[in-house]
Amino acid sequence: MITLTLREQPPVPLEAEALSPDVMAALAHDAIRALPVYLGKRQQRVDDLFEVAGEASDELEIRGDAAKVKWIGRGMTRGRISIVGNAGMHLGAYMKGGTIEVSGNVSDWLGAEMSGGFIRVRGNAGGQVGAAYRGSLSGMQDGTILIGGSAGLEVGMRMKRGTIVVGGLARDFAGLQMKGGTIVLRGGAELRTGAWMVRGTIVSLTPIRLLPTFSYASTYNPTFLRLYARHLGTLGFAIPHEDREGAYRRYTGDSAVPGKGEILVWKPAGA
Amino acid sequence: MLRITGGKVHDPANGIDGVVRDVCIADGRIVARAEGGRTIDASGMVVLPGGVDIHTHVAGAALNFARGMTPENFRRAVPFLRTPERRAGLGGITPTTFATGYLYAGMGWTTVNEAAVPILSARHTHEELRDIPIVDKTTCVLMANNEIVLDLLEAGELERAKHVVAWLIWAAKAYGVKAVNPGGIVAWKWGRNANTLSAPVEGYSKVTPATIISSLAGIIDELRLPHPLHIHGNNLGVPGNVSTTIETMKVLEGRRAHLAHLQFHAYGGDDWGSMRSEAAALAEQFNARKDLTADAGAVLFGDALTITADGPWQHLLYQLTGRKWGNVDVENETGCGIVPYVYKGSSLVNAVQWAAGLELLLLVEDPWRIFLTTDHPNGGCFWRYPELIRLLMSADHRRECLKQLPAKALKRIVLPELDRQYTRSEIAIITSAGPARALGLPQKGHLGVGADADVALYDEGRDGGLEFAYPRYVIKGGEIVVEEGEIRAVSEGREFIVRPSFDEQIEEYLRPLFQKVYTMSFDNYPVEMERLARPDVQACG
Amino acid sequence: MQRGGVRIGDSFAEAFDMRASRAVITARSRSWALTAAQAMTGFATSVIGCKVEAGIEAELAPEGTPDGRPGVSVLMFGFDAEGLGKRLLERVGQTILTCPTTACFDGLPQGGERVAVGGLLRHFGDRYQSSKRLDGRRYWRIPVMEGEFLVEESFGVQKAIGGGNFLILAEDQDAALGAAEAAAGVMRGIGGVVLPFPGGIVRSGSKVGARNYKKMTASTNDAYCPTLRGRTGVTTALPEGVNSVLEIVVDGLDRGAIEKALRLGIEAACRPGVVEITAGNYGGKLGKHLFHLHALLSE
Amino acid sequence: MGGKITCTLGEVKNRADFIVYWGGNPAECHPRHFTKYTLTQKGRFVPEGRKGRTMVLVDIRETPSAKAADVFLQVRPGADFEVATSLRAIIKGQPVDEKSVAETGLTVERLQDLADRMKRARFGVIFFGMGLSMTRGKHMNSAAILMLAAEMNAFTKFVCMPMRGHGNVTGSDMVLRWTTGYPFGINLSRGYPRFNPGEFSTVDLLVRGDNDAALILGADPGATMPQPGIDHLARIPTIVLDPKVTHTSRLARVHITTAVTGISAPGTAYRMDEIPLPLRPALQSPYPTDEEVIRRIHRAVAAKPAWFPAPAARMAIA
Repeated sequence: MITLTLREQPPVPLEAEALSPDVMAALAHDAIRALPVYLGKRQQRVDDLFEVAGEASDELEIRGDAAKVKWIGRGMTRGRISIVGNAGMHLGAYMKGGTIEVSGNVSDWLGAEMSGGFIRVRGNAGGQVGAAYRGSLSGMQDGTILIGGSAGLEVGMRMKRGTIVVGGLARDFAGLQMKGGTIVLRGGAELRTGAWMVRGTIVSLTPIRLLPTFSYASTYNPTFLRLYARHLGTLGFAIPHEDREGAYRRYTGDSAVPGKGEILVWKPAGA
Repeated sequence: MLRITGGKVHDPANGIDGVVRDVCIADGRIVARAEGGRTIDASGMVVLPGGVDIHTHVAGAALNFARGMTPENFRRAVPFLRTPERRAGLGGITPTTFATGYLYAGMGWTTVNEAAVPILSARHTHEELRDIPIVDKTTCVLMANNEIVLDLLEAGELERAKHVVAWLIWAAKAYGVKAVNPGGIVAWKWGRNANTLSAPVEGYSKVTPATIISSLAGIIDELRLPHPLHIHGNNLGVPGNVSTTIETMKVLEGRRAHLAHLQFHAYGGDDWGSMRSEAAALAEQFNARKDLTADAGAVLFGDALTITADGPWQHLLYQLTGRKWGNVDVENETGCGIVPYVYKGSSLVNAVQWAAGLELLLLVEDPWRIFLTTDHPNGGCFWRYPELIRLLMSADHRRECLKQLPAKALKRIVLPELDRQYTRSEIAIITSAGPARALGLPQKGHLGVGADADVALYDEGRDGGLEFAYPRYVIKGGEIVVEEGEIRAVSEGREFIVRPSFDEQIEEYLRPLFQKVYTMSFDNYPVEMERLARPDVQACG
Repeated sequence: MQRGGVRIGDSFAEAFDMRASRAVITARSRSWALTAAQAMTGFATSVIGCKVEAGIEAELAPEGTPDGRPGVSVLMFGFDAEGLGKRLLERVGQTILTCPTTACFDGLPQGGERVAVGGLLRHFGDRYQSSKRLDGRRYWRIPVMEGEFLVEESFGVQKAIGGGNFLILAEDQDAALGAAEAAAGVMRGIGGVVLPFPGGIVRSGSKVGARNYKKMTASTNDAYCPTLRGRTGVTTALPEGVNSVLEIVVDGLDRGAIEKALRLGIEAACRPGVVEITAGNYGGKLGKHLFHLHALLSE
Repeated sequence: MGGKITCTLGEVKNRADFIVYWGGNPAECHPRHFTKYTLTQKGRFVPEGRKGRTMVLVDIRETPSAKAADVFLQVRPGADFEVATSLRAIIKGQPVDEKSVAETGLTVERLQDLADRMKRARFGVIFFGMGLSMTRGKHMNSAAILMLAAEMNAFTKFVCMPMRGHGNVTGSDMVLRWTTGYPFGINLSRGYPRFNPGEFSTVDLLVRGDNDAALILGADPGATMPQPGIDHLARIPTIVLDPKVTHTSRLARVHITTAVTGISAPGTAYRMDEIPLPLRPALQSPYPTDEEVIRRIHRAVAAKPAWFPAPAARMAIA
């Protein structure tokens, strides 16, 4: 395993796309130390900012408060990054495979435009989780993002496939212009959830405010959700799905598009 | 002083076809002999006059609008990092101004014609052109939907129209006149279009697209502009539009004209399902019309961005693609639509378009009358010209590409039967000598004594037909700007403009009219000379 | 060879290459899953007359199914993937889609070839259907009056073997049926095989072609019909004292499963009143797979 | 999927018979708008002037502009996105939920009426103001109006235009677009332009404290920025170029007084419709122009050891 320990939080953002198994897996210790990172406009070496241990491994561990370190795991296709602490913007952006685990919080654009792989964040995430970058036609194409805590604006914006689970509260525009895939909001969301969605599924386990352009269809427990419940259950996220517990109110929209997306809002039995 | 020695020179304008001879340069021009100074050993290289792009969109309000609309394209674009010589920028589908200069020069092109300038924002266009380094520029102003001009045509006041057109050209500090979808944009301002050349334009009783075309072409000839009327005909991109194109050619009988991006006007069929290439029929008609020139507007598969003053067409395209759509209508003058587009080899329509462009280039017999363009960025990006050249020079390569097309498409095109292969000198004609002549720039497109010293040197027979992709040397105005394929020096380009004669009194006619229909004061309308970088006024007639 | 006082004929069962798919049917309750499975595997005794052979492989506990509901796994056998795909589509469409609360999943995700099922059935959704992709598998949600029918996009197909069998030659009908039921009972519990015939038992063994009707491709196996003993032209295969014969036919996903089924089945069938247990074959000329009873039992 | 359908102001003057002001108060913020371009002007195809035009005002409170309007729709604060999105559905004959429409302060009937009027228009225009782009939902509120205008073109001619704030905002937007490809929120630290609003836009940069110096030109963030951003400006070396002393100059290390562009300095200003106007100075100024100061700073910086990015600074294109 390769371990990078950030000596101190950099004064300005550090751009470090070299922090990825694809880059490091084949490198000897000295080569890893010499990899370029960008502190503002200055090019520096990894070992200017990190204590480096280990070499040539698919396993990368990053320690210290990396809240200002951007682009970790950019476009990674393999291996595993575990971050003990926080991570900055664009963590796992364009990711194609492999695993990223974060014990703390992450900033915006987590897993933006990723097409595969698995990301788990124990703490909170910023905005644009799994989203499309400005102007792009689609956000995440596949893969899984699990967030234990809350998430910011535009979760899953323009996502096409894949699964995003937010444990806490998501802010406005979750599932904005969504084209497919599944977003599970265990803690609900603020406003404009599913705005302009074309296809895809948003599941909310707590009541949410809906746009006028979503209309109520029916109340039931969709069979497909049982597959997700089983899948996510093994990852530590329970999703209710038994009739005795309650059922989901199904809303379709966004009729402004017009889209055939769905928002499933959990209604506990007797509630 | 500079001497290029040992290279095979292709200078078709002077009848030189692959002869090894010296090219001498002094004070930015080609000279008979140069004593002392630097010598470039060009043995193993071919020497051509710098490329001239007769129809491209590299600057102006519309293009800048498109840039703002498509950050996703820039994210995927080749970045230009700041160096001691170069400024930072981005390439891609609508390159930034500095990158545009580097990309053209880096390919061996040294003169470009920005083909669509609204007069109202001409000041802006010149600001951008000033920031496009190295290459020389010309511009065409949009006139075929100018309501002041159309009103005069409606009233039959041709003489006054002539003075207005001349005044407008000078006000815009332009070089030529472009007619886009004549009458169609006026109609588009009411959400309609002009599909029939002989039918009155929306809001007019007499003026038809045909009268607009013939009158403007006539006026341009009378004003004796170096470049004839530059026409983007009606019904661009629509299946079956070849009849409109042929009718347009009839309307132009007896007048000079340049037909822009002919490929987009060469379709048969009644709808997208039955669309086919009519390039053969069109080329046959065109071959007989020695007074016309055209550029191909060829299509290459991949990302593009359709950006044209043809508003209605853009709305249709937006409805077809369901993607982004930008539109800017310019008061009294023109409009512009922008829709990002991807040409797919698997699409029947796109396959036909791809073939039609090549068919025109191969079936028009006189290379001096058809020029290499992609109507950048509409059919593809200008920096992909080398791919196009390869397709023209190798029938085998074309056959390879044809294999990728849907079988259905092969029934709609004639490309598979065409064996013609362009020679290097013919390439020099359609990329330089021809367009220079059509633009009326005697100092461009050749290597004769007195010509501007714009020269491109390529390794002979470099990697599989792509020999024109990476020049070893590019000389612009006598200065070596590209050396060993790298931008070494960045010079400023000139802007060619014309000042056709007009009766100064015409301003008295225009001033009151202006206050009525414009929102800009008359005195702010004309572009001041000092706005231009190194202006160079060309003579008329 | 003897087993529990029953003679084991020195013969072999002759079986054929087939293709198989496995459908996992789940429902709100065990009984609805079974109802659907029975309907799906009905009229599927022999490829000759039913175009497909099918049977219930096993009942599945909720924790063993993709959606955590009670389920039943069904095996279907055909001669090729294409034909099997057609039959699957017909049967899932007519017997699962229509049956309350059910869902239908691919039970052979590793299957080499794949045939579209949900991918075609979705058209029943008339563009109101939608799909979900999870863990690399795609599912279709087809709106129905009761709610939604969930069916997997495509099903795996693998090589399989059909026509493993043995014959129970007994003193009387009671003994034959008792032995056959005992055999079918144990064989049903074995994974990877099904017994396509009613109750898993066949009474009408057949021979290839016919002696007297030229058009018949198969006709009664006269050599094993007790009533034809001594009839001119019939050379009986039955020893003295045999008055009733029943056959067990087994299709399976691989040779191992069929061997196991045959062995346990035969052992269970070796009961008083059974004279001999032997197997049906065509002299080894037709089928690729031969199961020699002695070899089976001496393992 | 985004984009923008617009025109120059003369098109509005000459053709618009249906004018919507949304989230703006032109009567007070753009007083000449009515008279010069939109409402009272006699246009080429609207010879009767005001009589020939219908004006609708959509806003959260009844401003003086409401008096000028034929129709005033009062929207609950923060409900613009809901209203515009509902309209997008209604013009297409799609269903909307009566109860949640009611939460916007309007009714389905009123929205249906607006939609019908919009469709009857010959040439419609929507001007949208800061009230939209600066409130909750920000760029999405503007996007909703842009989409609405674009989609209206399936029925009749429709355009829209943002009412930018004061100063030459559009000008900087235009120049940045042709030099870097992006309108704002640009980062050049890797040696080439990169764009990401929210990451590189000034307010976000300052609030997060991501920059270690600031050069402020033609703006007074010290007056408008959220407090954390202001504190950061005070913390780092901040240089302000401005004709007058601003809130920002007070917390800056350096203030350089410059000539007022347009009055004593020449230049180009872009209108909200992206049309450039030449600025012709009427007066002399004792102070240098912004351009002169920037050129001098640039010369001084160029004299120092140059910084050039290594080719490796180019991020792999994903």
